[in-house]
Amino acid sequence: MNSALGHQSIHEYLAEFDDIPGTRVFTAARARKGYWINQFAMSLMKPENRERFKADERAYLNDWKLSEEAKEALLSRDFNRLLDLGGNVYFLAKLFSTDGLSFAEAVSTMTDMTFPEYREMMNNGGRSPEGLRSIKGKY
Amino acid sequence: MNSALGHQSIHEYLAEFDDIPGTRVFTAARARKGYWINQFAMSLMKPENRERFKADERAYLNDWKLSEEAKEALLSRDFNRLLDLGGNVYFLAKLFSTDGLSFAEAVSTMTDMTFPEYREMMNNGGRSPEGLRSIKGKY
Amino acid sequence: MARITAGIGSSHVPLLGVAVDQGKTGDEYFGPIFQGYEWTRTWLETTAKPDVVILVYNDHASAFDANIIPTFAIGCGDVYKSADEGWGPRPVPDVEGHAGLAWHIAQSLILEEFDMTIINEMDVDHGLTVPMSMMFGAPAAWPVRVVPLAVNVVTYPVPSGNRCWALGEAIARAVQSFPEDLNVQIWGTGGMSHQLQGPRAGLLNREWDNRFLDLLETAGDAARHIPHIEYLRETGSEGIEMVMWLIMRGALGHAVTRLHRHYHIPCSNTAIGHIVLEPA
Amino acid sequence: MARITAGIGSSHVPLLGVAVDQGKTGDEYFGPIFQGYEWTRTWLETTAKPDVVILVYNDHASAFDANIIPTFAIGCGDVYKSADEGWGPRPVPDVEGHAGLAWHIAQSLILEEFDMTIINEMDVDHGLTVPMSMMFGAPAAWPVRVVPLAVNVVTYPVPSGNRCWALGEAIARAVQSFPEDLNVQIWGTGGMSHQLQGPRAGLLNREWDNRFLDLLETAGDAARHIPHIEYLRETGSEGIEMVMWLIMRGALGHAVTRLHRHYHIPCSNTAIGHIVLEPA
Ligand SMILES: [Fe+3]
Ligand SMILES: [Fe+3]
Repeated sequence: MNSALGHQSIHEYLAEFDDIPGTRVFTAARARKGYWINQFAMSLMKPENRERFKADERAYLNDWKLSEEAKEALLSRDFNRLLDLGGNVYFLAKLFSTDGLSFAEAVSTMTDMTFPEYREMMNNGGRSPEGLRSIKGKY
Repeated sequence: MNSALGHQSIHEYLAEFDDIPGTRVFTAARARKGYWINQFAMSLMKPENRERFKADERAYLNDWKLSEEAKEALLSRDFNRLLDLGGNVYFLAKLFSTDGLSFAEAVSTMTDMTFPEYREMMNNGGRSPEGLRSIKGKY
Repeated sequence: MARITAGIGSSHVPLLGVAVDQGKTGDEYFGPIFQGYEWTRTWLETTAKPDVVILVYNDHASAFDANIIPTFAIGCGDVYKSADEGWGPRPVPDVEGHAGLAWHIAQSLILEEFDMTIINEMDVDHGLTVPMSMMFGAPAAWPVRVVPLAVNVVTYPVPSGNRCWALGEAIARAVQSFPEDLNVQIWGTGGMSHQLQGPRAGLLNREWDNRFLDLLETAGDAARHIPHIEYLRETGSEGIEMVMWLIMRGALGHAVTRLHRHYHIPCSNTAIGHIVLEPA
Repeated sequence: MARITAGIGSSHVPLLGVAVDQGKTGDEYFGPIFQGYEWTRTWLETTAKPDVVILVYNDHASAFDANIIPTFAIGCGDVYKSADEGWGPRPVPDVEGHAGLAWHIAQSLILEEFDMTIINEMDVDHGLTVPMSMMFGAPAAWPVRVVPLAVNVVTYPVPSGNRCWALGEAIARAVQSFPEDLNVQIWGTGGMSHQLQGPRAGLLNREWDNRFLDLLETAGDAARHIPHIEYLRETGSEGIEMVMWLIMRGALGHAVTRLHRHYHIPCSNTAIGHIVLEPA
């Protein structure tokens, strides 16, 4: 029997994912929770859907099985909130691409920096992993 | 390394499939060849497509990337020919179900028996594998 | 803790669905078949009472078209409707999934290096709904939740018997690590001998089928090493569906106790068999 | 006889596609990145001249929606179009498949107990088209045929490094048993360190990335046992894409010769790395 788990149980394997600062790993639990957020986002791969969405975002969102909380997070482009609700960045990319935002700009909105600050950090070598690897381990 | 092949090469594995009398194993090669026959057949899972097909079979078939040979085989319900062209019975079942045929009746048309003869054979225990297992081995 | 308490192997002939839907289960042709399932129906209702069934079956060109062919697809959705196979959907209740257990199994299997395809929304065809009807009759709602596991046994190469058995073993470990207290059964469906195509159509092999049932009962795992070509030669081109029974059997562990066994020829083009097993 | 003659590991950042499509490959920001690929472009055109590339990448919610998640999907079609990822499809040539080789590999892998999903029609996103642009520039038609191999590295659990390496080994055996005389390369794409989500977004790890490149060069297969959590902690939530490089590396056999290596920080949110290896 091959296993990626070694001596871990699957519960231990999954629990470690919660030990990374400022990161929501896209687990099965999140995929389940965010299913319709992600399906909505993918619908924006079609130009005609992008047009309809842009014309009346709220009306477009009302066609999907989304909670009011999810709709508000989508309307306000609150990406961290959307991650909490089970959104995944590759799905949400269809939304910020529809908005004409680059990956870097959209991603910067999830940090505590402005886009110019974020860009500067990246140009200077990016965010160091130092101290950001483990919440419990503080390393 | 696990392998279903044992000491065989994949070529030997596949070649054995041609050694079974009166049988076309649905190999990758057949799946490739019959792709559009099978996709056409699956379209008949929708009642509106069944209606359109029944109203004008030839016109409906013209919307698909099918050779004239495939179209003729479909129009004449020549199922053995369709197997040769890469059709698979589970796909083709959508066609004979559209016609209102049972599996047994449709399947009987591929044998050298009438449906009543076929049905009688089945009620008497079915076709014996004796002599029908291997062309080369004659067993 | 969830546990696999029993396994069933069973044919899933579409005509049996027709018999149920048209109320013909007692007639001369179908009577002997449905009588063979009587013991199992009673046992399920009065004794076994599973909460969830992991239902191993194959999609017969219903949910998956020629475009996409997953070797192993596990249903992680909440509900599945009956597929329209060309004559309208069967009038059976929707099949309620168990997304929590299904996702847990899917995750566990991938971590044990099974390359699963996860599927959330799909219609389920006779491969799944006919065994449900055979085991539960025609209730207003199915008395169990279902984790569908769709195996490619149509386009060659299909998975080997060995791979299927190993998948069953891994499923059993996955179920055991699910924290909820659930009585889970696993069913392997399809077969037994039948050939639905070509001049050799109508082939049945009572002797081979019964040897296969014997092998499932014995502790040995010889059945896992039967090569594809043997199924094809001996049991007809569609007899290969029996590899799915090995997933069920692999999940039950080394030794089993047989509770019930039944075999009948013919139903339509097919040899009907079913077997009920418990981990020993 | 077909043979795998070389492997490439490479990032596949969408912004690099934009740079190519908008003619910015020589500017101050992109210049150092594209210069790093110069050696590889020349080598491919004048020396290596592959007929087919097995291109391992991940679909970024383009061909597969949230409904269906195949762990390993192999493209067995004749042609793939560039996907519309929300800003219109990239203006690149269609990607021509090699259905014969792809089906042969798919069949071989299933017989070696990899549970492949076969896919015939799909659009391919930046994960596949950006490496094509980096390696071949902007020709009127791509100079190679492609067998796309899409790996789930988005929804956890993704396949283990060990499983990826083993898949690479099996791909090499499959290519070797294909009767046509073909010069085949395998590319593993994605990475290197990057995180596109949450407050920790922007994480890069030059040291870890370069240790990973070192490991790929050395004969040992320590890289295959790096656990998911290490990628996540050290390389950001999207650094896990590097498991796809292990499929490439596994296909090259025990020992390799490094022909070229390049690393640059940053491109957009990502550390750009690429390495060209030959079986030793
Ligand atoms: Fe079946
Ligand atoms: Fe990527």
